[in-house]
Amino acid sequence: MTGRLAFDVSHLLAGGLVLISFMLLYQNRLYALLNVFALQAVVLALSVAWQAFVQGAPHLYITAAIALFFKAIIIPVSLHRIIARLGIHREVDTVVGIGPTMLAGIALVALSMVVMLRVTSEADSLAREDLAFALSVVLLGLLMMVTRGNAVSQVIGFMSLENGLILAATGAKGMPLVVEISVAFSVLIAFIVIGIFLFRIRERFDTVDLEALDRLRGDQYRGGQ
Amino acid sequence: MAVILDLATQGAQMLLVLLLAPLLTGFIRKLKGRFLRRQGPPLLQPYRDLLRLMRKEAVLAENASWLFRVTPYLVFAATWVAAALVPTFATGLMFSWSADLIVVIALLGSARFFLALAGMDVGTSFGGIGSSREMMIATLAEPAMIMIVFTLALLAGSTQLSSLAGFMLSPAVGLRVSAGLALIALVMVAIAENGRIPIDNPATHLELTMVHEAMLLEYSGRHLAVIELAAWLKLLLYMSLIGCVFVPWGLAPSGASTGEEVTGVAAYIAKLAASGVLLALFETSVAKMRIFRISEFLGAALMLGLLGVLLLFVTRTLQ
Amino acid sequence: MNAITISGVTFLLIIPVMAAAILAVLPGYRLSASLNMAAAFLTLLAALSLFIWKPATGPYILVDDLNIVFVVLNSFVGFTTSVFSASYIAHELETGRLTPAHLRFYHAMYQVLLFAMNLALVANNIGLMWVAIEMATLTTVIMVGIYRTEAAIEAAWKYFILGSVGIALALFGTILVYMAARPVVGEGQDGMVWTVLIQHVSSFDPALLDLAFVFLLLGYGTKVGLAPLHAWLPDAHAEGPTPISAVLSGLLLNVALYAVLRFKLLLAANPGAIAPGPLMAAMGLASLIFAGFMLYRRHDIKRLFGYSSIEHMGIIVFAFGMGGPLANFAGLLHMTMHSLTKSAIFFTVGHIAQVKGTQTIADIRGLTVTHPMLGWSLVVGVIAIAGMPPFGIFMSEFLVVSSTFVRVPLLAIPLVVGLLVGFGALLLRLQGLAFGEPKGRSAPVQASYLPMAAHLGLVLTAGIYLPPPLVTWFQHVASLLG
Amino acid sequence: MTVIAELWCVGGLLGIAVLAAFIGNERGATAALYSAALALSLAGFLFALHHLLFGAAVADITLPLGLPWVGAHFQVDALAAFFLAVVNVGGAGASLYGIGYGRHEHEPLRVLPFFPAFLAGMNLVVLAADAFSFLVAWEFMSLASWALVMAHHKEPGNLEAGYVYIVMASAGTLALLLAFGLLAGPEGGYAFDAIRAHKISPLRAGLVLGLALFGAGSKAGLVPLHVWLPLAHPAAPSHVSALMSGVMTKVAIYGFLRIVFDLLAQDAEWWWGVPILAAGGGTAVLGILHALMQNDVKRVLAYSTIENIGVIFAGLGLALAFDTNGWPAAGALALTAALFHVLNHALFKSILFFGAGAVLTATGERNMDRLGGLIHPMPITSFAFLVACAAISALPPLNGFASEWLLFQAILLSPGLPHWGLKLLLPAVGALLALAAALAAACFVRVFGIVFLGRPRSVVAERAVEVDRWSQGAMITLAVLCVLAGILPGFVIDAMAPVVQSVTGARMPAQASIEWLSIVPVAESRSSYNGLVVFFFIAASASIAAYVIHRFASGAIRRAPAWDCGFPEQNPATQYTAGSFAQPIRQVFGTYVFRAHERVEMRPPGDPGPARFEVKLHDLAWELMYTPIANAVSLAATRLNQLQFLTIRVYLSFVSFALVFLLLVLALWQ
Repeated sequence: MTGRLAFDVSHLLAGGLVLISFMLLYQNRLYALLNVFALQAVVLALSVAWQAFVQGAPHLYITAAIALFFKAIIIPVSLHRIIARLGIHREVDTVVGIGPTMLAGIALVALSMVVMLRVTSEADSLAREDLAFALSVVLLGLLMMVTRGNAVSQVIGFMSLENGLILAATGAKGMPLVVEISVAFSVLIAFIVIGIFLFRIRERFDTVDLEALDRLRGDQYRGGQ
Repeated sequence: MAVILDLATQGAQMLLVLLLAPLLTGFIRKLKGRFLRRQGPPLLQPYRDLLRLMRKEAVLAENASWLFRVTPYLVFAATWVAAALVPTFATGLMFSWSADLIVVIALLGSARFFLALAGMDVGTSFGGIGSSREMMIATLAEPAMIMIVFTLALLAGSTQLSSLAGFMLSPAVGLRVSAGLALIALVMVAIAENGRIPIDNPATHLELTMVHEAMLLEYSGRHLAVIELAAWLKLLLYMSLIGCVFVPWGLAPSGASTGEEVTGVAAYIAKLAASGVLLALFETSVAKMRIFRISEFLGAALMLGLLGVLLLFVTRTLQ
Repeated sequence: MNAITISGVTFLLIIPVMAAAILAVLPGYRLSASLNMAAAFLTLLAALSLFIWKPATGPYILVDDLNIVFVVLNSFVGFTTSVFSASYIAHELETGRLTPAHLRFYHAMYQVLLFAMNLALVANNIGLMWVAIEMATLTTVIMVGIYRTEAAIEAAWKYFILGSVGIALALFGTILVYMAARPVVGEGQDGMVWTVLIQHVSSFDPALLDLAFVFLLLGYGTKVGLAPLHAWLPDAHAEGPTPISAVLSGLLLNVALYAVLRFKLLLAANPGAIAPGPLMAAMGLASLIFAGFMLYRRHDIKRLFGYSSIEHMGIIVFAFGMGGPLANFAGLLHMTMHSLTKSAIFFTVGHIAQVKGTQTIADIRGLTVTHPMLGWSLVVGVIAIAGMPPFGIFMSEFLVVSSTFVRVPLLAIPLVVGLLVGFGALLLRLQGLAFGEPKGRSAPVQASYLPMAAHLGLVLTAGIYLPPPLVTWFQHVASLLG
Repeated sequence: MTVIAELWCVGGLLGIAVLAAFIGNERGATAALYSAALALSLAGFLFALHHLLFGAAVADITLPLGLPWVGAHFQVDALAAFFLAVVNVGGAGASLYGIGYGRHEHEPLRVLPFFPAFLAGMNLVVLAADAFSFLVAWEFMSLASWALVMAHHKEPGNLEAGYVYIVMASAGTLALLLAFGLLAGPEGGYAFDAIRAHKISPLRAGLVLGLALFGAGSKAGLVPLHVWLPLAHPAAPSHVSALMSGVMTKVAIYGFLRIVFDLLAQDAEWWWGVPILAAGGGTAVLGILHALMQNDVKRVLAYSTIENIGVIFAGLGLALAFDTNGWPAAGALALTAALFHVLNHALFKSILFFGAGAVLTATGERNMDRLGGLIHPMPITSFAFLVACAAISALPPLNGFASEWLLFQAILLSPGLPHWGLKLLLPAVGALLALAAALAAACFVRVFGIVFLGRPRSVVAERAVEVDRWSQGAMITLAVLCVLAGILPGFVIDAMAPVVQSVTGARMPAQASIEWLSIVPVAESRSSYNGLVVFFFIAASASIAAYVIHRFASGAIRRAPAWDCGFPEQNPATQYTAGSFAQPIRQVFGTYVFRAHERVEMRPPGDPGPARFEVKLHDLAWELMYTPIANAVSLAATRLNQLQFLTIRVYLSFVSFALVFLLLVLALWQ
């Protein structure tokens, strides 16, 4: 009976994450995007906590905590600040339109389902479903990084990708090092956010500032052949 | 004893060609004169020319090098040896094996090589003209000649002139298209090689048309004499070549009696006379062609030669 | 957790950490540089000690024939590079491109990097390996950006972002491996211990393994610099300090490659899983040809050799993808030789860029006239890297090409074309750099020729004579790789 | 044990190379080093000769080098011995020449270390008996020669020359590598013995033939793979050019022989001769035609090398055709001819390049149109050069003629072949060879006539002086060898008999025993040639004529200004130039072969300005083959290069596309 319940709840939460990823894709205003991401972080925290409870693995609570405080609060707030400071204008510049992005997202989810279905069910169904969702979240995060133009939304894409990872990690019953990994990732993300702030990366990842654009990425001087 | 005799015959042949060459030229000149309704020079004029030139002192251009002085003798020697190797009145001479048709051609080639160099030695524009044109002609004449050799050699299974002649005498030959083609080609090459009309006019010194003479411009006295003699020898050589290969009748076989050899000599002289007449007729009846038509003329010869070879395969494999 | 008993490995890991700690606080460049060298040297000794004194395999530490190759190579190049960097950094200090503060940081990071790479290599736990590789990546990111020029920062940033995504993918793959293992080996620890995995892998769920491998290949492949995941590599090589370019090309790529190989082994041992070979061969070939063409339009000398690293990684991955005793042997040999040669080239290039004051190829000509030593060692290095005898790379290319042509003739044609294209480009640039009327500054240079001489000497010797123990060992590893 | 001795020589040469890197700049180092190289080459030559003449057993040795599980096999069999002899005689000549010529080198360190290394490399190629060592030596040879080509890297054009050379070389090496890969099989039996034992399918054998033809042909200079040769050979110092043209191309031919006639022997098919013959004939004619069009002496020589390579390949093709159609005796004749020509070309081409080098040191000029009249200041050089010219133009009684004659004799055996194609092909090839020979004569009349005869066309030519004794010695020695090989061909043929025997399984009848020392390919009734007698006759009749005339007629000489048909012209510019000499031939062949077009620009009457005349020649090989390839590569490079300038987002999208693609593969893969 608990098994049943456990399954349903974690299933629900995982599904929630995928849904929120879609919501992320749907947003076209940065602040809204931040809020949605915070929401995703919260849901992730819940699901991790649930896993900790179900698996009776207390150390997962740490991960949950990290997710909650770091991702749901600190990061969104600081990003909020950065947007204000650097005067990044508030729209998400979508390289690919929202509609096509959604379609692509659905295709990706379908793909991850298909791939997962090939997994024989001896890996218990819970893990399997979780994995399917996690993979979807990862792919959607990637999709977001690829289709969204400006730095902040790309960071958020990366973070939701990473949420997928945490989901998978926690879903994998008894997996060691999960905490360390989540910590490591938080560090990574911190780096990214700091980087954005430090290097005044306004619009896109690959310009530090505008006139730099020409000289960068090397090899643009006309040399002798 | 036999060796002595062989040596004698060999020597006899060498002397014979040497003696006959001027006569042949004189004969042709005379005939041409006659055909042109002229008196024509006396028959023995070439000998007189030779002697006169021999007695004169040789004038050398200031910057003529040793090569210039050596060349005449080299040319003469090469030509003479070549001429000596072609069976005239008898096959199976002592040294006939020491060389074959290809060598004969190559010897003439070396004669030409040095003559062309001598033409460039003094560094006059005419010498250059002569050498360059001569070599151009040679580049076409030589392959044609080699093709002819192929035809004959494939026919007779040998490049050895004696055995060639021997084969031609044998009944096995019969009438062959390729042999005919080879003959035509050979005649054309011979005309070109000896600088006769229509390729070149040995009698002219009109600068822009001359080829062979242009190389000799700077020569005089004994050098000129030797070179002239070599040229006459060459003409004789080609005629005796045609004779020994295509009309080998009367050739004394190896180890023949003196009687046969005498008849051989007679037949040989008859052949020379005949071909001389033909040549004179031909030369009087055609006009000289422009220098760059020569390539077409010789190209035709080359094609004929090749055609001869190929046809040869057809007929051979058919029979 | 009886894992870490005192052994060579302990020193291998402890020395760099301690050195890093000291260097972080140590002022004064001379002292720190020499300490850096000393530490690297001790690490090398520790690595060598592993031959005689092989530690027991624990849940975290594994030293087997496969990784000992990498460990020793790693520490060796680490040491020689530290020697080179001593003289290089001195010059940077003079020209003021680096401040003493940077320098402390630099040396500390250098040791951390060595530590991370060693850890990644000796890790028996795939999670630990992942953490170590991430650490190595972050360190190099920082080092690449150390000059603080826009170009450097952008390069670092590009490297950072692409690297992070790669890391994420690799982690997902790792998790999948654990998932696949769990039903068989049970929960916890063991599910990530490679030695345990390899024992039971045959009964894992193939589909999960396939999925895992895809992620791992892309994740770690990003670090290896395989096309189309290569984008960070040339810039990182071009903009960072040259010792770091040398370490990147010589070592970090190898470490990532090592990770890929480990998982290839796993897959190969599972009957149901897809054969990883074709996948790797295809990517390798793609990288080779792509890089070969990219070499032509390079104007920055360090970026040029960065692309050449991509090309060679392509060859190596292709070789391992082909598999079989010959190709695997060739792959290992090629990897070793490439590390030595490429780092030697970067040593040379570093000094060249310093004396000429530019990295623009067009501004450097006639080196053999102005700086004979540098010029000729560049010539030798490039000839070696271009795969000409009597250098070691020729041997590996010989084996790869000939064995491929017999087995899959059609694959050999693009391979040969790629090799030729790359060769043409390298020689074209080399002739411009080394010969012709001299151009650019011709000031004398105080360079340390020892490291490059050592490397090139080794490469030359290997091309002519491979010592039997090395051979048997390579062959054994090759047979492990299947 | 020959092989060990030879290996010691190679080791010695390498030692010299290393030594040279250190002491190269010392005074007297040049002479010392070249003398050492000379000694070692001579030693190598003698060992090889000994092996060849006294039919020593096949010597074999395996060193623990190279591919570990194969080892480095070295072997000296008859074939190897012959080529060792050729290589070392060339090497000795070049070293001897170098003793004097090397003094004029400005940067000795760019030549001295690489020269012995080059020699060592060529020796090693011939010694190697396993695929790996062979290729290492092969590429080492290329590398050393490349370094020598780059010796004068500041001269315009040399960089390009070196680049084209090294790229072509490595393309060839890769081709050979593939060939060996097929031969060795998947287990990697790279030793030649293993390869011989390993039978492969006809298709693969054909493939190997093609690859060998490409690999060895590109090094030897077969058209259309020849383009690097006329660039690289002239660029090197002259004694190196001599080595590259005279010897290295022969090493390439050795490689071809080794692969096709030895390793592949049991897989050969009847048609294999055809492509080789075609390539050979075409190469011969095109090569010499190009040579006729050049004005740079060394370039002319390089192109003429291409011609001779064509001749040799034709001989090889002939031999293969006879062999594979079950007529080893004829094959032996053809192969003998080819090998004989290999030796001859090594000899006279070396002399020619030495001569060119001598002219270069005397005048600093390679352009024929600025030379002339050098026969007066440089008698020795010009004499040796003349001998070489006569030899390479296949004039009796010199060695060039002997080999060509044998070749023609072999062609004349063609009716015996069973196959139609071959029957008809051979005479055509014969025609091509004859054409090539005639053109060669024209070409070398041109070279000698323009460079050494006539009046000096420039001040430098007037000021020229004879070169040093060492160089003269080298040239004269080789010239003497040319003459000897020409008038006593029988001995050479007998010396080559074991080689031919080992390769074709048959041999020509022993020649030394024939009376009067003449040579008889098949039967005396068929054909025979006696260089000695011809030589004797010519000498005799010439001297008799000279004697008689001087004795009985006038021997008087008067020097006078040139007659020149009545209006002599003092300005040497009125002489025929290289270009004008070649003009008739260009008229005849140019339009087809070079797409030549001439443009004459006459001033209007009364305008004193000079008229202009220019000729445009095209090397079709470049235009049809290489330019397109180069364009394709450059296009691809430019297109792909755009990938360097994208944004991180796009790079990320690459990653994700790769991921999605692979996932799709997984999803769809069964």
